[in-house]
Amino acid sequence: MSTSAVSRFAPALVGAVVLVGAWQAYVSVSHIKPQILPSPWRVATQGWSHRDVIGTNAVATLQVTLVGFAFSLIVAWTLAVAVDFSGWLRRALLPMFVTSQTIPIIVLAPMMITWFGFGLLPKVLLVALVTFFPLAIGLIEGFAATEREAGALLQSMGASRWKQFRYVRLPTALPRFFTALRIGVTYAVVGAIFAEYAGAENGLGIYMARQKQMFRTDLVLAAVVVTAVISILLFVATYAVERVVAPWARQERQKR
Amino acid sequence: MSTSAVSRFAPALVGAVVLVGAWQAYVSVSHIKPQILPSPWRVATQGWSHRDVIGTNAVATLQVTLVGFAFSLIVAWTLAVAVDFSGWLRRALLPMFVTSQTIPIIVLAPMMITWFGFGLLPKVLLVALVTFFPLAIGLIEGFAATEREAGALLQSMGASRWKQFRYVRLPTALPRFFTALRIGVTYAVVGAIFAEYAGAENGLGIYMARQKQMFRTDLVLAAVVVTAVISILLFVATYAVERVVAPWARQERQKR
Amino acid sequence: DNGTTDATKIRFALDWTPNTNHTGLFVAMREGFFKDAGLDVEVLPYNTASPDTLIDAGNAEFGVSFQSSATFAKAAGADVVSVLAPLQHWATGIGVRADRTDLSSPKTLDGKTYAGFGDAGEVETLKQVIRNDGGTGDFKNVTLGTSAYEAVYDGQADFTVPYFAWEGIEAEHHGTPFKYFHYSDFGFPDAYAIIIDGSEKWLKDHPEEARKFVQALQKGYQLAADDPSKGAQDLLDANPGAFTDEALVRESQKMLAEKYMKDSTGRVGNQTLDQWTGYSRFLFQRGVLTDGSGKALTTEPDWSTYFTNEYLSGQ
Amino acid sequence: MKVDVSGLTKSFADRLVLDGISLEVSDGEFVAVIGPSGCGKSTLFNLIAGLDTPSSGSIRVGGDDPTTSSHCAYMPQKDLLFPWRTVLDNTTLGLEVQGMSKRQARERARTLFDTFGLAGFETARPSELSGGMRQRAAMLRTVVQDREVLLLDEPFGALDALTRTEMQSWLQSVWQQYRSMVLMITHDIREAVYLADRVVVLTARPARVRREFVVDLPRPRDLSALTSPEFVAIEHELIELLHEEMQQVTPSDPSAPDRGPAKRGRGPVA
Amino acid sequence: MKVDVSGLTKSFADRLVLDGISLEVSDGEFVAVIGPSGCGKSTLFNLIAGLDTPSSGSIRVGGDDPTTSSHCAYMPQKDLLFPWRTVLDNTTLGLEVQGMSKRQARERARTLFDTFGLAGFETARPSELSGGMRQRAAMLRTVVQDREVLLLDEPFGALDALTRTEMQSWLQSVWQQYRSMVLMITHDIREAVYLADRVVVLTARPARVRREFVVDLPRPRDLSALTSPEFVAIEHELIELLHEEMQQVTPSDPSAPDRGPAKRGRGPVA
Ligand SMILES: Nc1ncnc2c1ncn2[C@@H]1O[C@H](COP(=O)(O)OP(=O)(O)OP(=O)(O)O)[C@@H](O)[C@H]1O
Ligand SMILES: Nc1ncnc2c1ncn2[C@@H]1O[C@H](COP(=O)(O)OP(=O)(O)OP(=O)(O)O)[C@@H](O)[C@H]1O
Ligand SMILES: Cc1ncc(C[n+]2csc(CCO)c2C)c(N)n1
Ligand SMILES: [Mg+2]
Ligand SMILES: [Mg+2]
Repeated sequence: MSTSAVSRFAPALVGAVVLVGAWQAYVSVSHIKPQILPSPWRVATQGWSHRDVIGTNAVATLQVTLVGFAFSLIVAWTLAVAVDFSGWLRRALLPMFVTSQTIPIIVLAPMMITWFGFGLLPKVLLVALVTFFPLAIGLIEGFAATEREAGALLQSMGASRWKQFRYVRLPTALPRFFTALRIGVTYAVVGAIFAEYAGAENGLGIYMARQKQMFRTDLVLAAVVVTAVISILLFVATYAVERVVAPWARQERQKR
Repeated sequence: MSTSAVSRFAPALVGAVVLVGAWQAYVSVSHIKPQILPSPWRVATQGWSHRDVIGTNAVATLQVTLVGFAFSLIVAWTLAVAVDFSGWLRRALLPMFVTSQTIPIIVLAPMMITWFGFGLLPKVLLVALVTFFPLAIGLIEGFAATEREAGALLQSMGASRWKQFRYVRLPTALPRFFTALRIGVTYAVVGAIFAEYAGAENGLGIYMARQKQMFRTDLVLAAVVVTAVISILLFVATYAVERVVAPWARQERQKR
Repeated sequence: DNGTTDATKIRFALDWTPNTNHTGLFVAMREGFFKDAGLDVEVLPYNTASPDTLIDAGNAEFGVSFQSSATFAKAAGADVVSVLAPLQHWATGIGVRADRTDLSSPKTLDGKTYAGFGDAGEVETLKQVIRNDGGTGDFKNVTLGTSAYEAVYDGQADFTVPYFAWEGIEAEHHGTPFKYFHYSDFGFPDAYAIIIDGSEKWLKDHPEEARKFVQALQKGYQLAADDPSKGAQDLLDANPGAFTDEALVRESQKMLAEKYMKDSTGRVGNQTLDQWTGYSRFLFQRGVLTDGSGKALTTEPDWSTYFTNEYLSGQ
Repeated sequence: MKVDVSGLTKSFADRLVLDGISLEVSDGEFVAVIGPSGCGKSTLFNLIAGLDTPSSGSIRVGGDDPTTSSHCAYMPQKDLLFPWRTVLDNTTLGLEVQGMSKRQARERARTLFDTFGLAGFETARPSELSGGMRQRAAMLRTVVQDREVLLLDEPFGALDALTRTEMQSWLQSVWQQYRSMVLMITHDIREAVYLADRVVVLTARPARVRREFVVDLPRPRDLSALTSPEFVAIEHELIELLHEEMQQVTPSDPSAPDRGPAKRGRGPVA
Repeated sequence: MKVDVSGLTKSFADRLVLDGISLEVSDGEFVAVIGPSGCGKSTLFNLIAGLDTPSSGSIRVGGDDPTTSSHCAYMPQKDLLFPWRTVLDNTTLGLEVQGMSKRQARERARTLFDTFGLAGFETARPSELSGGMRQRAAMLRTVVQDREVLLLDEPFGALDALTRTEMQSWLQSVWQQYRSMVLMITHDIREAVYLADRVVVLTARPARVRREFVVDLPRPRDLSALTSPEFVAIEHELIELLHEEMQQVTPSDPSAPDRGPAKRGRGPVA
């Protein structure tokens, strides 16, 4: 465990150290102003001394992320399953899905506020809107990737559309779903930060905007670091979930 | 051709008509103010009478979209291939990819401007940043989905890593790549509009922002419609490309 | 920059989409004041980076700012200094919907929702105004930016800060007028609603060009103040397709010219230490100004270094 | 229960594969289908099992359209074991589809694991099985369903001679006990004659019914039947017939030094 | 060129599959490997082809480690035809990997399509082939590579008797002409004896070499060899041996009415 854990995380650590080192060196050499580019050391120390405020805001953002992404999962599954069961629905809904992704936030934000106020809801909806699309496309194409023969075999066993779906199409889609999940969950965090522009009292997005107005680039970057850590943790969590839900999908890859 | 074309596009049309009809009816009944929600009719007529300006801005946005997405494709392929060839690189780069997705635009925009000014470049880079992630993840997981036996067979033929990649891993990844391409290309358009907030003189994003300042919701929505049309066309184009590049991947689905 | 043969390139950053706060700039461009001075001025499009940030990072030479932002920026060590004040007074106030009878004075805003811009100093200002009126100054602050006005129009938020001559007129045109609580009516110091910031370093390195630029800009604003309909026309012409409500532009320019642009002598652009001290000292005393390392300022800055009239045309 | 195929044709694009097949199989009958590789046997079974639809002609299984009813348990040529299920859960698939509880289905399938030489592999993944073990698992999945019609597409192709004999014996005994209808594709003429009541010989592609042989040997057959004169006669006739068909589908290789099988009417490994 | 396997063991997790296999095959030899289903034959071939690495022991092919060199052309039990290539381009894969131009490779592979009964399917996708056609395409892809060692895992399992005979004859003639080394897994004892110089019999899992038989029949063999007393003797001995192995791997089914094969030493379809 311990040696394999080392070899697993070493590259990421080396990468991070090289990057941070280069950044620190550049800042030291160039004497660039801290409000333009603070040193990583300064980001770390200042971030640490403001950990309470950053923490509070991070919790708010994390809440939006998780609730929004959970909602997004429900929406994506529902729609993808519906679309899988009906070619008619697929052709009717797919263009709408694409359209839904083209509405810019400046158009959407006021509508969201008008309809849902400033609570959790509009932010949750925005996160869902940003992330349901990769999930839905991943699922739809995952279901469709089912081998024709496999579905036909089930049918010959007397399986209803629903059972064919459950026993073949669903498991076939899972590997692609997890690919899409990784894309979606990464966007969920930025989506939440972004949704805060649609009106929020706190959250990392608001915190960053305020600190930027105060010329506190170091604190802005400290918040970015927190965001990145949250994202990476969620990203890694998808592998854990995959190992439990669809162990066969990764067997292959682990061998490499 | 003509009947199949009808049955192919009818659902989308019916869906659109129902939606637009409901919207028009709601506006007529509720007497809502046009600056809050204009009627579709008004959006259409006003949009049409401003078609020159909208068109010019649309061309600017389309240019950013296409150049940015092309660049994104290059970056995603390069990185995904590199990551596929080296497990070490994979573990070093994947966390960086995720991190890159967490940097909010308010942090990024000033940096972009500092480094690249206000030309095409920063916008292209922003579109690439937003869209390379789904492409890269789709490719990386697509390559990894290769059957172990298939790669081993090639190896037994004396194929180098590169030839194994070319003859097996690459074709195996293509179906997932196209799924990711559909996600990426959809985000590319929003990404371009979004990038315009990082500083642009024209483009649909700027146009929408301006019209919104003027409370011309009808023109904002007209621009949204243009955006949606562009997105849907690009989305549909991916199917055409897939049919040429990876015809085997869709044979299955066409039967349904 | 070698401005000897070619026209000197000057980049100018905007705070918002083009509006009548910017008229002087576009007049100077349309009327060729910059070209006559041998200057090549590029207007940077409005974006998410604030003009003070752009100037400080060397990505713009000048930009539109506000006294509050500029004070915060300079306290934090940013390379900015105010060179011209297009508006001589607050041109904003607390705005609530005119039909809100329950909101009759600032103190009634306690516990209400503010649709804000995430701007440095805005909350401190509002708090103080409310307290001066006898309230507690506790309200909900929702950062909305461009969506702030809609939020107030449709009742999701209770108050915001409109520019009288822009969102104010716009609101009337759309049938949802504001009523205002003016800061000065509640014992709050006057301030410059809009200023032009420049890079101190660039100014020092290019004294000639700096003078030419600021004076050309001043000439533009002066013309807009003296002949608002011409000013409005230049603004419209410089931004084809940007304004769908031309009447708004003309009315707004007229209002600014009449009430906000000129000082007692009829001149445009001048700044005084008194006015700078009034509002900026308030910010200092509230303890919200911080230095470059994030520590609250303990000694009051010399406000005369925060602005300069040096580049304006002679009396 | 009756399977009634009449005037069946099937084309893929413009490749005609089945060219008017008519066939009747009645209750409790064991029918073997043989024909040259690539002639259309699997295609025919796919149609009977309802996996695909005919270009023309009709199929009735127990009077029903096979695409909407399911009287058949089908073992396709590709084993189609699902990687996301353990071997045991692959074999219970048909039962689960029929609505049996997972626990009950497992219990039932598990009893056959020993017979099928799969004991100890219940919780393995299909990728951990050998080729022959996969085939046996697919067969188990099929027979455990207890359907009125068994459609078996080369069920013993990947098995060694002895395992194969065991499985054949087992199949015969099960069939005799329950008298379900069995249709089986095989390449093995002796297997066909040994197990079947009737052997249907198809022509090379496009497949037509070349001839049907009734194998009128007593039941239960044991291996001594293989040396009976009737058996040898039928076997011989079948070989001759098939060889004629072969000439049409595989042009002979002029470089082959030994054209023996054609002359002798029997390959080294019939 | 020599294949030298010594003390080879292979386990998957804690399932021991190969338990100390030693084997030497010299230039131009034709060796058949037989053993009960699931005993480890494919595993052995995977190791010789370099697709996997041994748990212990060593393999040398022409003195080289098979995972880093490639003297072998391998036809695995799964056909592994790639859906993204046409049938013709699947068969040229090995040649392309070796650096031959696509045009030349196609030309070369195309000449064999007739012999393999695949003429007309050059531009088809693998999904359009029947089971037997897929197997022939996989075989074509292997033999066209012209390697020093041919590793064939049940190359004729899905073929009908006559096609099979044709292919066997063809293989024998090619082997005689070029004297490449052939290692072939088969379930068919007669096929093994008919084609091979030596038959290696493996025990049930975990596989050990149970015995090796040298088949000292004259070449070229034609079908008359099948009836020679030497042939029959070897065949008989092999059957006995294998049956002993079988007893260990598949516990017999008590319900099977006919335990004949064990006593008679020969299944209905050997
Ligand atoms: N999906 C398909 N598309 C096109 N052609 C097909 C398809 N499926 C089968 N064929 C063709 O139909 C013919 C018969 O195929 P089928 O699989 O029924 O043969 P078979 O008799 O089962 O052969 P084998 O004994 O080799 O399994 C073949 O020539 C094959 O190429
Ligand atoms: N990847 C694997 N993981 C675990 N066990 C495996 C794996 N591959 C093979 N085995 C096991 O190894 C044993 C031998 O398998 P192998 O495929 O070599 O058998 P075989 O002799 O080729 O059988 P057949 O004649 O049925 O093809 C089997 O019991 C199988 O379960
Ligand atoms: C025309 C115009 N309207 C709104 C703003 C946004 N804005 C920036 S600072 C500020 C005062 C409160 O902080 C406001 C309202 C602007 N810049 N120009
Ligand atoms: Mg078949
Ligand atoms: Mg095997």
